[in-house]
Amino acid sequence: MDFSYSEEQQDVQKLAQQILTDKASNERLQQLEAQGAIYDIELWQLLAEAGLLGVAIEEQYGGMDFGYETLCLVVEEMGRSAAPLPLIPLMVSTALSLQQFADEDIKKEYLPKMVSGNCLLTTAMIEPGNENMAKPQTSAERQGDSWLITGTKYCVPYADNAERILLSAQTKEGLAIFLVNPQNPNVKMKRQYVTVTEAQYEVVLNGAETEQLIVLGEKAITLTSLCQQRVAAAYCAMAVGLCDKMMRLTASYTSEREQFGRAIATFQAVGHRVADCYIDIDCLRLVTQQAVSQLDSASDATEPVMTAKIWAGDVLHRVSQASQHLHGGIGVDRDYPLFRYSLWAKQIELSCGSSAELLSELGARIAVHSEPM
Amino acid sequence: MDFSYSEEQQDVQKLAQQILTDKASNERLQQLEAQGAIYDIELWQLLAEAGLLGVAIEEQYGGMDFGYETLCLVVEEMGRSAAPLPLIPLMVSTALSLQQFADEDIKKEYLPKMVSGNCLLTTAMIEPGNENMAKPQTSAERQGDSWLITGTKYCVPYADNAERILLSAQTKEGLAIFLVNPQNPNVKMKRQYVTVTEAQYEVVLNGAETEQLIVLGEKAITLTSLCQQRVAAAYCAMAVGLCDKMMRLTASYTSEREQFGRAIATFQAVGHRVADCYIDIDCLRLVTQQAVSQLDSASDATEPVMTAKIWAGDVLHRVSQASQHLHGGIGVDRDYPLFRYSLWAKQIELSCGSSAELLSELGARIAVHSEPM
Amino acid sequence: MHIQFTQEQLALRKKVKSYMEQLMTPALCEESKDPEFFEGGGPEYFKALRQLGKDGWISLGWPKELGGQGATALDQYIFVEEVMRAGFQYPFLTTDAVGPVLASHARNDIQRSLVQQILQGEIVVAIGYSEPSAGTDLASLKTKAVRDGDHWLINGQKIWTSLGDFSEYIWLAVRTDPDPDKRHKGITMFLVPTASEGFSITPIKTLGVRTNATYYENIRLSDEYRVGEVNQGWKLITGQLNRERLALVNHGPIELLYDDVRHWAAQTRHANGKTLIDLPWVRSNLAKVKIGLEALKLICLRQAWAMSQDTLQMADASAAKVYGTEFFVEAYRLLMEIMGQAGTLQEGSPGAVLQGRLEHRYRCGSILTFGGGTNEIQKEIIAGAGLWMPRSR
Amino acid sequence: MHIQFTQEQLALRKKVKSYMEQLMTPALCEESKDPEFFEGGGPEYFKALRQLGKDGWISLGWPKELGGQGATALDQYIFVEEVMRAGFQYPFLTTDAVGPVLASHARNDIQRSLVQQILQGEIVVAIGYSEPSAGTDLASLKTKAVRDGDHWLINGQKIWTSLGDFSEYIWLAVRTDPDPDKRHKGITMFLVPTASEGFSITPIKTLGVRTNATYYENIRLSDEYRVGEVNQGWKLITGQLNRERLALVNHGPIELLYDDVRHWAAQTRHANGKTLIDLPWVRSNLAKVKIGLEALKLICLRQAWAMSQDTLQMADASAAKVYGTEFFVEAYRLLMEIMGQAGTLQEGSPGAVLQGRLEHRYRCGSILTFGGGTNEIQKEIIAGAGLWMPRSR
Repeated sequence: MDFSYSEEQQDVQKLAQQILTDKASNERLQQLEAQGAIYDIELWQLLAEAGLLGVAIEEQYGGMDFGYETLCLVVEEMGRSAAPLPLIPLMVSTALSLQQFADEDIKKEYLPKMVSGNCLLTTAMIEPGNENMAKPQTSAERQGDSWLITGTKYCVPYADNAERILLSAQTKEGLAIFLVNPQNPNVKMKRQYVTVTEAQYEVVLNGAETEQLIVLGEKAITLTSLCQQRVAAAYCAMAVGLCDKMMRLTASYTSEREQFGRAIATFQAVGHRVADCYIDIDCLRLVTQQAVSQLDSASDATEPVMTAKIWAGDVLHRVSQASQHLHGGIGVDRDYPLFRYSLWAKQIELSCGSSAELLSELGARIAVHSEPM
Repeated sequence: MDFSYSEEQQDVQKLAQQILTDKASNERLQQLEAQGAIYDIELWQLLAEAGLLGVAIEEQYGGMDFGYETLCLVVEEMGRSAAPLPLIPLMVSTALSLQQFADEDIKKEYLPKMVSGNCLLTTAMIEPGNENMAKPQTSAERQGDSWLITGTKYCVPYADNAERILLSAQTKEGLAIFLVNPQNPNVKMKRQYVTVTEAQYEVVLNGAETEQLIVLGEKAITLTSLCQQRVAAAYCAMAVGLCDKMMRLTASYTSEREQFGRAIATFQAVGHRVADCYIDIDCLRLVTQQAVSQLDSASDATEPVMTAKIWAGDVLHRVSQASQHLHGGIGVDRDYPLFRYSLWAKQIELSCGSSAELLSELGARIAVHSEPM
Repeated sequence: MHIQFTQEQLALRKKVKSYMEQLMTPALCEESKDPEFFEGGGPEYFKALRQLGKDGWISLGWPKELGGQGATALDQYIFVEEVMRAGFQYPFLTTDAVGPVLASHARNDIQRSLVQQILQGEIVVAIGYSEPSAGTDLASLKTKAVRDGDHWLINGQKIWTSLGDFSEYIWLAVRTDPDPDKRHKGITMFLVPTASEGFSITPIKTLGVRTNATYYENIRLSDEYRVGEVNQGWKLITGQLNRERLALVNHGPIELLYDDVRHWAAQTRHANGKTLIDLPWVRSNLAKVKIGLEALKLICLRQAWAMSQDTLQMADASAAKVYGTEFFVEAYRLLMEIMGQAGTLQEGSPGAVLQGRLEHRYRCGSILTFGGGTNEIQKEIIAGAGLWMPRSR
Repeated sequence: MHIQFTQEQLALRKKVKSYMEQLMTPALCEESKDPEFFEGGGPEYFKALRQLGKDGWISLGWPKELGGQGATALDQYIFVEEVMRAGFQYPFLTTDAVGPVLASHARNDIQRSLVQQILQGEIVVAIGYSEPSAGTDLASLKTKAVRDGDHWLINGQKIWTSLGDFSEYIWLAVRTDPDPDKRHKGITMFLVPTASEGFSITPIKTLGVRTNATYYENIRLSDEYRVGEVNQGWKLITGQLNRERLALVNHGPIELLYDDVRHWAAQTRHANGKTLIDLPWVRSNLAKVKIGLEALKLICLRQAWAMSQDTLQMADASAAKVYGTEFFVEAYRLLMEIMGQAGTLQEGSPGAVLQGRLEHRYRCGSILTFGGGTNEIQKEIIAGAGLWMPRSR
């Protein structure tokens, strides 16, 4: 048993921390928000040059091959900075799925470009009223060497900037996963404004043609399941970074802020509430590390991922509320960084299954695995 | 809209408070516990003499006819004192059911004796693995003018001291409610030790004979439903008394107890936790008053009673834990009164449906009553 | 005990409800979707506000001796509930906090005329209490007014001056006695016209709505704009708090959201073909909101009733504020969970549920637990006034 | 990161498990149902304890230089987990708190012999810290020892002296410097034989188990029973706290209860014919316990691992204590709800579920949140040592 990260992982973590601390200042993020920037392209390039986009990509495609766990360390740092970066859609949901399931030519075409920061790809995880990627309403029909895809995807991050969208569709031969070009004339996109500033889109496919079938049948089901689990666990890692930073902002602010002639942190009601956050985040960190480490080692991680995501939903909510409350007015002010974290907190809480929904699913699994004594 | 009690209700409340404060001292309760007393017979007689047992019984049977709401005020005071008294089994579940549903001769035979404190009757609410009085496994078969009853009842309070047990059984003609004599040779009783010191019994009926059929069919279903609701709401009223007293014990103790050279109540972590109890109890009191008042006015009280019992389960748990915690060691010491309240807290929390179970039932009702927009 | 509305109360509710349906014209509804007018302030808004004044609604709960109709706190609560359910951004602080206080202290024509303008729905007044370093500890405020003959010179800065961008006046708390020992006893109230020279305002964008910072630079103001006695401002600040806090936790809007989510869940199909409301966890979330809502409703009605009877306990008013604001946070969460990721969609986006109202409420909800008297202070009041516990340190 | 046990650790677990199965003879199980022996202390209990000593288990986690086997904190955690799962009332405070402290300070034959007796499972030592007016504020203790030549005269009273009724010694904290400014620095540790003249004990019945008040009246004790330096007792009290607290929140017993309730719910039919575990709310309660349990397990293992690495942070040890004890309270509640009214039945009553173990745990669980260092103090440590916040007042 070993709860420490390897030296190489620690190096990645420190590097990410250093770049993000330097470059994702509050002023910089305000500037980007004022410009309505989709993401921080300069920062993205810096991360690419530092090799941080490719930590989980094999060396032959330009990566460092340090695995998913190491990628999640970068994701955690991204959460800590609240910088707008397409790391999860691009590297977690799309690149890892392609690396594991796509043919060599597809991998050769896209992975190196993604690692070098020169090309965005994204994944369509959900549909209207349907958050299960493995059971899409979207359908695909074979036409010669191509497929025609029809259906609606929701909340596809960065779709308008992406070179390809990875998506699932039902076919006569079973579930299938495709890459679709969003510039295809039979694809219509409409911006969806969500709680965070991340650009998300409704993507309507009306017989959109593609030749890029990634995988079909059983393997497609495995892909969607792994993709969903990896994204959920990565959101948990991001939540660790977000919550930790919210807590630390709160600890600092309340240690400085004086009312009634003393730092408000010296009121037990304040200090103990931050301590409660500390405990919450400790729990979230541990269950996340467990889920990530199991995904990394390719063991079945279904229950650990559910457990981590339930904790993430609860802890994001509690830490965000506590931080907002203890900050008072300054917490909601968009000139102060906290608001970004609170918005992301709600966004992640409601993504990949809410705590209430997942508790219900976990309960069903427990029931199945509980033989009478 | 009127949130106040009538003068006559306030008089009853004060009288009950006065008698119980005088006679149910900690020393007295310790003495009764040391003796293994089933209940406080002397106190019971005092309450009977003061007319407090009959507040909800019609004048013709020796009562004051002030209604169920007034009875619940006495129940609340009983909770506040934590005195061992068979008020709920005798007056709430049994007497009110008989008064509303039994024939005149039964009422004449039992109600006056009950009001005067000279006779115990009790009700068997539950069976093994079955807490729904309206769907008993126990069955009854007609034999001439009598009925032979077979089945097992659980947790019947004071069964060994009762002259009759009110119980439900399934017959060929539908649900039926009977009075059964526990001294009947075909009735076997076994003491069940529960969280509180209240004497409860397993009652096994093996063709036990009775002529006292109270009601059959639809009316029997109404009886069980009202009986269960009245008992649940009365437990909520008792919970108000219990919780209020736990909170006040805690407020007093922490205001006196010094550590680090100051009263521990001056630590915010202590004061605010008691304030949380105050808010919780305020909520519990209001939803209980609503449930009791609706039952008193014979409106359908199903959802208000469920709501009150869910709150009761939650608030009993939280206030009991907070009180125990803030008392430290003295709280668990059986020489100090708090432990009795904590035991009753758990007992009531798990009686008449736990919060988790009732939330699920309430959710099902909400679903049925929610038409699409 | 009788926890039901009287016939008169039910009739009042019905009357307000249908009145508000008329008032909320399509033009007003359209205007209030504009982020600039989320909190009111547009031409349609003022049109409606003047109508409310003309039809006598603003004076409903004012004491008769101040020209009001002297409705009970319960009637006033019913009115507020229906106004909020209708979605109108009623300026409670102007009409029910500042207005009556001003009316009972009006000592010249300017002030009497202002009272009339408030009653007629002509103007909105913004509250200028908080400062960057005076929040919960309001008595430490530093904005000051210095006498200058018949006039005063006002200097300082306020934050969270909500509605300040469309208010005619700021209801301003200033220090008039610099003695540090006279914290609460050195404060005076002024009505500062936002047209004054030396007044400026900058918006503060928040998680939810817009608020403002306001600046007071050598504003020279006639003594006629001073309200109440010099150095006696503190009791004007705290006088109307209970009514204000009760309006803050009115159960109407959250009940409406609960009902809307419930009906939405009953008609919306889950991927597995069932309606959402068939899922046990959705039911359980709804039931949790429902029991919390019942308690909120009863707490509010009991408080309004106690105010009508003049028997309101300080601790109970504080309990209502804490319970209500914490319940809102929890209820928003439980209801948003039901929506899943669709709950993150803002109004106007494809797939937004219930016009993105919950998403918007989430972003506005953060301020409730510390606004209007932080919940920690309320708990101090409960422990002290409700339970006689010694003051914390 | 590798959150799995090594082969060696798994082998150790298996070994302890089967060892404990042997140790828990029918006679011992029978004895431990007797309320008098709930916490141990019967002849079968001491027989088993001596066996544990003889087989070398008591010395498992002791440092090698003190005659122990120097097992890592993780190995020790695994050992404790299996011992607790087996239901043996292992005297942790004697074997793992007092024992090693005494061993490293033993300065004469009496003390060295006591260490041997502890290692051999011959004796149990009770802790005499708390006094009626010294609980959380332990440094305010008043029981005093005054020098009398080569001896000491001890006078005072202790409460919550658990196991005192079958202990050979009390590990007693006394004041040896009456100077009120030397709160922590005026305390000395003694081992007081319960056979001493002037020692007396009275039981305290609690919600759950028996504990004791102990009285010290002019006990005359040779200086050989003093442990550590005079006035240097405080660090002997606090030295072993982390290991003690980790044993307190070991996840083994609650995991066992969770598994047992889960299996029970899978075989028990509800009145409607379904098994209990088919009810969504039962599943949801189980899932809530499960996610809490996962976190507890990881928190404990991480702490044990950090202790093995000598990198344990004070704040993390406190977090484990707070989280674990609050989780126990919550988990007992969630599991008991599943049982319904049957959850109130005590062992031996018809219908009692799982031998009434949960009902018993509920009654014992109240002491956890304040025992072993109240959770408020732990939160102070977290805010201070973990987050560098200024000390509360």
